[in-house]
Amino acid sequence: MNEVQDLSVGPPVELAVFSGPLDLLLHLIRKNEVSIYDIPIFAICDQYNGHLRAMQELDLDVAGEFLWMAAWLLHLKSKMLLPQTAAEGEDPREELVERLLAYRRVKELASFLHDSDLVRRGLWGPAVAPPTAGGEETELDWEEVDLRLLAQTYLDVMQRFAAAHPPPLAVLPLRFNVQDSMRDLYSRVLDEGLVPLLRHLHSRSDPEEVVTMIVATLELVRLRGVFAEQRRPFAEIYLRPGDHRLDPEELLNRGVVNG
Amino acid sequence: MDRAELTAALEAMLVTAGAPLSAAAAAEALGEPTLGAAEVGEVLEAIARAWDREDSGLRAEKVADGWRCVTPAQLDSYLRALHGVTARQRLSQPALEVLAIVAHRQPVTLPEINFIRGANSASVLRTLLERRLLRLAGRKKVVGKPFLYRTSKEFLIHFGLERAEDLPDPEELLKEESAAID
Amino acid sequence: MDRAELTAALEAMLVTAGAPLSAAAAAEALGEPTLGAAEVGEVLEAIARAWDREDSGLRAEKVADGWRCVTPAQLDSYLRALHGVTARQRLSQPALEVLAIVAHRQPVTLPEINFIRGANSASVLRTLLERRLLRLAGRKKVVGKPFLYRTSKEFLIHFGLERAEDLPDPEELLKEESAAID
Repeated sequence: MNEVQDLSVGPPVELAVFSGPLDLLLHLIRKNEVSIYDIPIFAICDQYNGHLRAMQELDLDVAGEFLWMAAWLLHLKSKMLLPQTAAEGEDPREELVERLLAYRRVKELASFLHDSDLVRRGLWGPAVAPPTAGGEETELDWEEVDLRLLAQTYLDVMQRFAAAHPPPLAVLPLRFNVQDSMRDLYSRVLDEGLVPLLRHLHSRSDPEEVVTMIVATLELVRLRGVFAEQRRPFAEIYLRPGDHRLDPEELLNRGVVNG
Repeated sequence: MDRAELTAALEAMLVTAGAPLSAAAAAEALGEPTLGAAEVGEVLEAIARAWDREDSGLRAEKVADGWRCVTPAQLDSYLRALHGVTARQRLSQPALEVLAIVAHRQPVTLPEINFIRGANSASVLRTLLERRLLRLAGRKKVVGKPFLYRTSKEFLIHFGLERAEDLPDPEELLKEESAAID
Repeated sequence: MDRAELTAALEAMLVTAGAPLSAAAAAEALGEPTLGAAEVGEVLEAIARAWDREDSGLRAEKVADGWRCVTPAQLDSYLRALHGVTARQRLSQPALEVLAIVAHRQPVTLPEINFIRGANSASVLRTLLERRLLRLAGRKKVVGKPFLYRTSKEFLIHFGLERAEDLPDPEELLKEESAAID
């Protein structure tokens, strides 16, 4: 076991075993052989912070609760510095002492449970099958069914339900097709010479139709059947006839012509 | 290891084995170089003779691959009766599932429960009604007017709740505990 | 039914029960109007005394309002060798502390546990719930309706207690400890 005074030399290896800041404080009080009712806050606060530093150096994950206790100890330290007036009378350490005493009782009971656990985990129950056993479903002790098991069971059932009923794939028939849209657009461009694309798109309320028209435009541009022009950003996009005359077959097959 | 401890260890092995215990396996587990399968086999036979009394609830019977611990056949009726008694205080997995569905979706009808579970739950539902964990709560205004089911007062008392609305959302209950780890 | 058959039947019930056997359930299963829970309890106690011999591999202990059949602790190493069990997961120090707090102050909420330990106990609590040593016991009637926790039947069985109140008083433990030092 390390002495608390040895902290400057190196961090004690037992650091990781403290289950919380109260546990660490109790350890320091025992090591210093001081009374829990009369804790030398100055010395204990310094040693506590020394432990924290050592824990950080060891890269142990110093939880927030350890830092919170450090802040409390600092607060107590500052309070102890103030001259005590007779009217106040209260010892600023009182709450800390009470919490340490309560925690010490917990540790005591935990240590009893530890010893009991050590012995009792060596007990084995018999595995003699009763005559009625075999092929029966597991049953639960109703007394032991709690909200958590109920919630877990519900989630399991719903998960099983979802697995047995996968959502249907939404394969809707296409209401617009690119070929038709290409043919319409192309003939319009040939007829009108200049077609304002954005105005056309805005006049359509069906998003599916808009998407179809955009794809059709891109196809026509790719095939050089039309050219698209935009003078400046966000301005209207004008379509005009391109340098390649598309025949109906090319339009139908999106440029792929046999032979 | 003296004879008393050896007997105790072999008895413990017999009752916890769950399958026939061979003298060789027992000897190996004892780990005493001086105790071979033959010696262990003799002690097992002695145990079988000692158990074969009128006031004993255990028998050791020799089967092909070792010794098996069983209860005497003439006690079967008591053991079956015991199973029936304890079954009353227990809840089957299907019953727990129906209870969970009603608790978290109430009010709910039998067809809805059947649909979710993918199994007929009529008899389970009846048992839960008899045990007063569920109650009838009117009829649903759809074709056939099926009965609606809700959890009972006794259900709430068991789970320490005042109202059915206090039932935690199952996802949140299991999430909350892990989320609180900060 | 004579005494010998009664003893045999109760022994058989003990080794096949799978959970603590209450004298009332055993009496009901025997189905003899003249045999009440008190008489059956006496015979169960006699069986416990009879099994408590050096050369016996069985013990009967009173836990969680019933009798449970187990093997003596000192035979653990042989049984582990036979069943091929190497190491068992131990309960961590934080887990033991949370168990101690719940056992002593139940029903209790997570914020209360955190306050007493001075450390966040959410993940420990979750592990103990999963191991069925603790159970959710409703919600506290305060703002936020936090969940309440209690020790489970499994806790009583594991620690060999009839009731959670049978745990020693921590103050007494402290006194004993300081007395031992003097």
